[in-house]
Amino acid sequence: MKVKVKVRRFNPEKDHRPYWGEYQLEAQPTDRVLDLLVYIKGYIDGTLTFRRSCAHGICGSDAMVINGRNRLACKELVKDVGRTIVIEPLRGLPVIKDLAVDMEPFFRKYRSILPFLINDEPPPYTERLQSPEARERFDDTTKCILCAACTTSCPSFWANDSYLGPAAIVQAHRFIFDDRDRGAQARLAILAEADGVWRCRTIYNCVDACPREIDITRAIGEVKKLLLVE
Amino acid sequence: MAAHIGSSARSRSKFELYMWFFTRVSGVLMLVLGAYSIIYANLIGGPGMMDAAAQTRWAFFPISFHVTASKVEVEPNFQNAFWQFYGLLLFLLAATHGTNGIRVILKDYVRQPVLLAWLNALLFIVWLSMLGAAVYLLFVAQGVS
Amino acid sequence: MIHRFDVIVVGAGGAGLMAALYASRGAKTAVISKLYPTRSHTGTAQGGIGAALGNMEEDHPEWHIFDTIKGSDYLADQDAVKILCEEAVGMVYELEHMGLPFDRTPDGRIAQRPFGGHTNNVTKQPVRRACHAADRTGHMILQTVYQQCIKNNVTFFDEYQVLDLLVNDEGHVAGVTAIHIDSGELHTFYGKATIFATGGFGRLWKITSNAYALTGDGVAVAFRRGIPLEDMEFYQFHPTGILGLGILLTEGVRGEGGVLINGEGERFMPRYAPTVKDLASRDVVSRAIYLEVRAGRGIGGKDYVYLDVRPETVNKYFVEDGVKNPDGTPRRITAQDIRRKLPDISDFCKTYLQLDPIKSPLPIQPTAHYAMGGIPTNNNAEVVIDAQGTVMPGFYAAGECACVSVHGANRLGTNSLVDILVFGRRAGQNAAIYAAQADWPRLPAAAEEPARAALAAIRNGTGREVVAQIRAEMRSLMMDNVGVFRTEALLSEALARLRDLKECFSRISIMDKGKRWNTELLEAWELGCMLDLAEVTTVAALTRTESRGAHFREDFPERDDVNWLKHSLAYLEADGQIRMDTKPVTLGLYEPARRVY
Amino acid sequence: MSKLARVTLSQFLTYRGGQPMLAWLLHRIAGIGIVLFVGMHVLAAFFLYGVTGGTANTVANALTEFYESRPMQIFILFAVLYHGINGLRIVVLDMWPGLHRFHREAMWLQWAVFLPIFLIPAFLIALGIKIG
Ligand SMILES: Cc1cc2nc3c(=O)[nH]c(=O)nc-3n(C[C@H](O)[C@H](O)[C@H](O)COP(=O)(O)OP(=O)(O)OC[C@H]3O[C@@H](n4cnc5c(N)ncnc54)[C@H](O)[C@@H]3O)c2cc1C
Ligand code: HEM
Ligand code: SF4
Ligand code: F3S
Ligand code: FES
Repeated sequence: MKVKVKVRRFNPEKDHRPYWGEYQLEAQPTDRVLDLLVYIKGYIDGTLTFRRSCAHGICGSDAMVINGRNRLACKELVKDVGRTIVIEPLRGLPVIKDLAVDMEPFFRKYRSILPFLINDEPPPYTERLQSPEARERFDDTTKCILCAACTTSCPSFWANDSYLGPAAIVQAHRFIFDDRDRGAQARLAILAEADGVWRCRTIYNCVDACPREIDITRAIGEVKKLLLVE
Repeated sequence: MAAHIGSSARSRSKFELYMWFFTRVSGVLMLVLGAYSIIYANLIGGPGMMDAAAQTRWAFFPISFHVTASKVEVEPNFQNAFWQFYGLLLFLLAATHGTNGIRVILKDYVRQPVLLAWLNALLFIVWLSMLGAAVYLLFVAQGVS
Repeated sequence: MIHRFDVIVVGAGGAGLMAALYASRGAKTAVISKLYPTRSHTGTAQGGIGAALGNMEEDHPEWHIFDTIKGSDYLADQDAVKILCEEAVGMVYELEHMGLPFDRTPDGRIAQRPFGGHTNNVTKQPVRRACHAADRTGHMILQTVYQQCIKNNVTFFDEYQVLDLLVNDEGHVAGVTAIHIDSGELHTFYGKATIFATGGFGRLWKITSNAYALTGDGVAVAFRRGIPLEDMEFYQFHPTGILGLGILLTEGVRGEGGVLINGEGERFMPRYAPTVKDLASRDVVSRAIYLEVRAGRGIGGKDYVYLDVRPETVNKYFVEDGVKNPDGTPRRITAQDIRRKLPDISDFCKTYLQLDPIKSPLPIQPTAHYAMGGIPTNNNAEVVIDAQGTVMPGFYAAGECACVSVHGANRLGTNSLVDILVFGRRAGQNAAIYAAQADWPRLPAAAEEPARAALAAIRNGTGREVVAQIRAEMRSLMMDNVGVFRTEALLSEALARLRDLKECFSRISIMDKGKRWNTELLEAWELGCMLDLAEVTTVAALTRTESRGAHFREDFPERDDVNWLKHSLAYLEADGQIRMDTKPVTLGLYEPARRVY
Repeated sequence: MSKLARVTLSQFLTYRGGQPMLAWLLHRIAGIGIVLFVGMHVLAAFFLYGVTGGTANTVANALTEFYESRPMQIFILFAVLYHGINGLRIVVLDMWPGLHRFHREAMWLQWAVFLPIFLIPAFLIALGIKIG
């Protein structure tokens, strides 16, 4: 089938303002949107710039706005997005070139929530024990691939990028609810700041955007609740 | 590692937590208080004597002015100390909840810290004067106390 | 711009991050990666990491050693395998202490599942050895080790692509040249010790489980700088890739009881591996699939078969085979078990095949997966440059880009994750020790020039050849001619055509002439790397006139221990020709025997 | 770095967020609306009773005329009801995070509650019918 791909293009080296690039191509219904971009780059316009790696939704490179929603280009199939496909860079992060945005602000937030197990007690010679139920408690939030689809779909983040954003909170949740971790207090202190969880207004765009189907709002809600009961 | 954690265990301000919680509690309280006043208005003979608009007005701000236009007996049913304090509580909740809401919205969209500080100060003054006006209306203008 | 670090780690997959974590404890360390660390391919590893913890049934590192050597078709260096399997146990505990969320047994220990080629050496039955976190073990490993690097304040240079290895006249490695992808500027990273951990090169083949980024840069760069490549003819095809896309469906699916079914509805693996059946090692299973297809028993006569993990099918064969749980009760699975233990697999199937693995069998075909060969190293992860084991000072390699060799002619599932961590750790430790006592190597004059010239040649090319076209042709060619089955005729044809493609490559041009984020330029450069590696692979495959592990020559179908129980080494000569040499295999534990599953 | 980080209004409006995004937007608009209404009302009352002692006052008249106009009455009704009901949904989900799993159902339930209690009186006001 024939499809039309419209891509929001911008190269700061030569463009003053973004413009739409339009490409017509032949596609299979089961092609990934990423396949179309790769084809355009390979055979139509080599200057088209975007990130990609794993091509099956695991590495988190290729989050972008596809037909008005944050999606991974490698997890969207042509048959599900229609014959006209409009692609834009993520909103709320500075555009570097075409679909590549500056991820540094995003990763800075990730690093700020102490994203590592904190436990100074000497571990046993073998593994620490953890019950399957305790392991299950934070399973959902271990799935995050740091693709930024959630944070950049959040109107609260758009309005003010000092908000930590759902991704960082998801990562914090993963440790706070791990019964082997002892750093919950330090993390909760960060999340309780003005730019922490309270900026979440339960808008759920993040949940819709998350390619790993993480129940993000629930995770944020659990953190809020925990702060409240403390 | 210890340095890492030490540096981040900054002084913990609970203001946002309290405001967040207050917003939820006050919201629910306002609904409860509103529901009670509307039920009361009906028990006291509202359906016959107050029109829907007056009932709504009464529900969300039980001040006798809000029923004077209807056929209902204002005194002693509606104009007494109980309802005055009831009204004050409701107004306090609404004004604080609303002002805090505006503060949150400003914090979202105003990015210059100085401007934001000025706006917040202004907002605080508005909040105080609203409360002042409400107290005046409830306890002085309404005439009973 | 010049950056000075004691230790420079290239690559931020499991191997690079582990190396960096250990190196940074004793030396000023930088990690350079062309992807953000969490985007590395280690994150896609699904099934598990092998270690004989014995949490669910009896198991011993000795059994793991034997299985690995047998799996390697006796080509692995046995001293290295011993290190691998013995350190695996402590490594898994270390990961757990770092916070890795392994799945748990009811009594709170790390859960394990069976995997291809891993057996109880007494009963010869599959053993539960693969420690797992659902089917995202690699994701958890990558995240956990990265988190530890953050905790230890390791310095990262994200989205810098290494283009050249700096070797001075004394033959010492003095760092690398890398392009900052964002600015397009070249940077020199000057260091006492350099560790390559750049991963594999599955992108040489058309159907592959490997990411776009896996173009073998590190291996090619080292090769161009005169380092020989070891055992390049051994490239593993994983039996179960999603039809047409190559996306991997982990061996863990068969570990949970999934079976392979041909076009006649027959479970065919018992004919090829009577004892462990569907859990035979990968080379055996991949060949079996192709043989079925060749015999006209593909699904609908086409070139694929089914992987069936529907509970009714699995339980039917569990009954037939009398499979038991560790406590002796008969083993059964339910739809929930599959959803719980293989959530991502279910998701892939739904997204890309529109199939639910619980309700339908899954169309699969072998997919290019793992490079057993690569940059030769010794057990200390030091790069060695000849058959005598001469060490190249200041140069280390670990992970998939390296060849220790622990995998020999065929890697067992779950052993790569062990390999990248165990030898990544060794690389980091040894590089830091080396950097502490070594002098600064002399930095070659005009260090950036070769890289600059290579990029300029591409940027200024005015020919009519298209990078994507050449790449597509190379990948099809490698798939058809240098795949699971090889013959002299196929390989010679491949070599001739590869040389044509290389010639075409010298006449390419690109559209993007800018500096910032010029990925068209870098993709072209990567194609150059891949063409080099394709050629080495083909030459090495032509040279080895026997069949062993993943390398199957139809014209030499038998293993030939008399002539070929040795590693191959490929050198790039000054005239651009490839010279093949050999190197002995370290034995000592197990004598080569016939390999039956 | 380029300055294209800030999200423009058109980018905001062209993002196809789900119903909850609309709900949030309406909640916010309604919240501001109520604050403005309450503010105006207090101001008007203050001028009426505090300044002119209960007799005609121009400021009060102008304000009252504005917020007692029919469109404004409908808007205020909408604002109070929508904000209140939506607020209740948020509070419930906040207090029992486990319920977030049913957030889609919660949205539908909310419409089912809100629409009748808003539309019927709104209709009456629009037609100018007085009840009671
Ligand atoms: C789908 C899949 C499933 C797998 N499942 C398993 C499993 O269950 N168990 C198992 O044991 N093994 C498994 N493997 C194999 C295993 O995951 C890999 O072999 C292993 O992760 C490789 O790790 P690495 O650290 O060597 O390289 P990678 O993780 O690939 O990392 C390579 C790094 O090098 C960087 N890099 C590359 N080139 C350059 C350059 N030019 N300049 C700068 N940086 C560069 C990249 O950015 C990246 O950070 C699987 C592999 C695949 C593909
Ligand atoms: C009737 C009962 C009410 C309930 C249940 C209620 C509930 C809420 C809740 C839960 C929030 C927080 C929303 C969020 O965090 O996303 C909120 C915000 C707000 N409320 Fe109310 N509220 C009520 C009445 C009022 C009244 C009477 C006013 C005005 C005086 C008001 C003005 C606001 C404002 C301005 C906000 C901020 C909006 C935002 O941040 O988007 N509310 N309300
Ligand atoms: S929570 Fe989901 S959307 Fe957000 S970064 Fe993680 S995987 Fe991406
Ligand atoms: S979209 Fe934003 S406001 Fe909260 S629920 Fe998600 S983080
Ligand atoms: S390319 Fe890895 S997530 Fe899409």
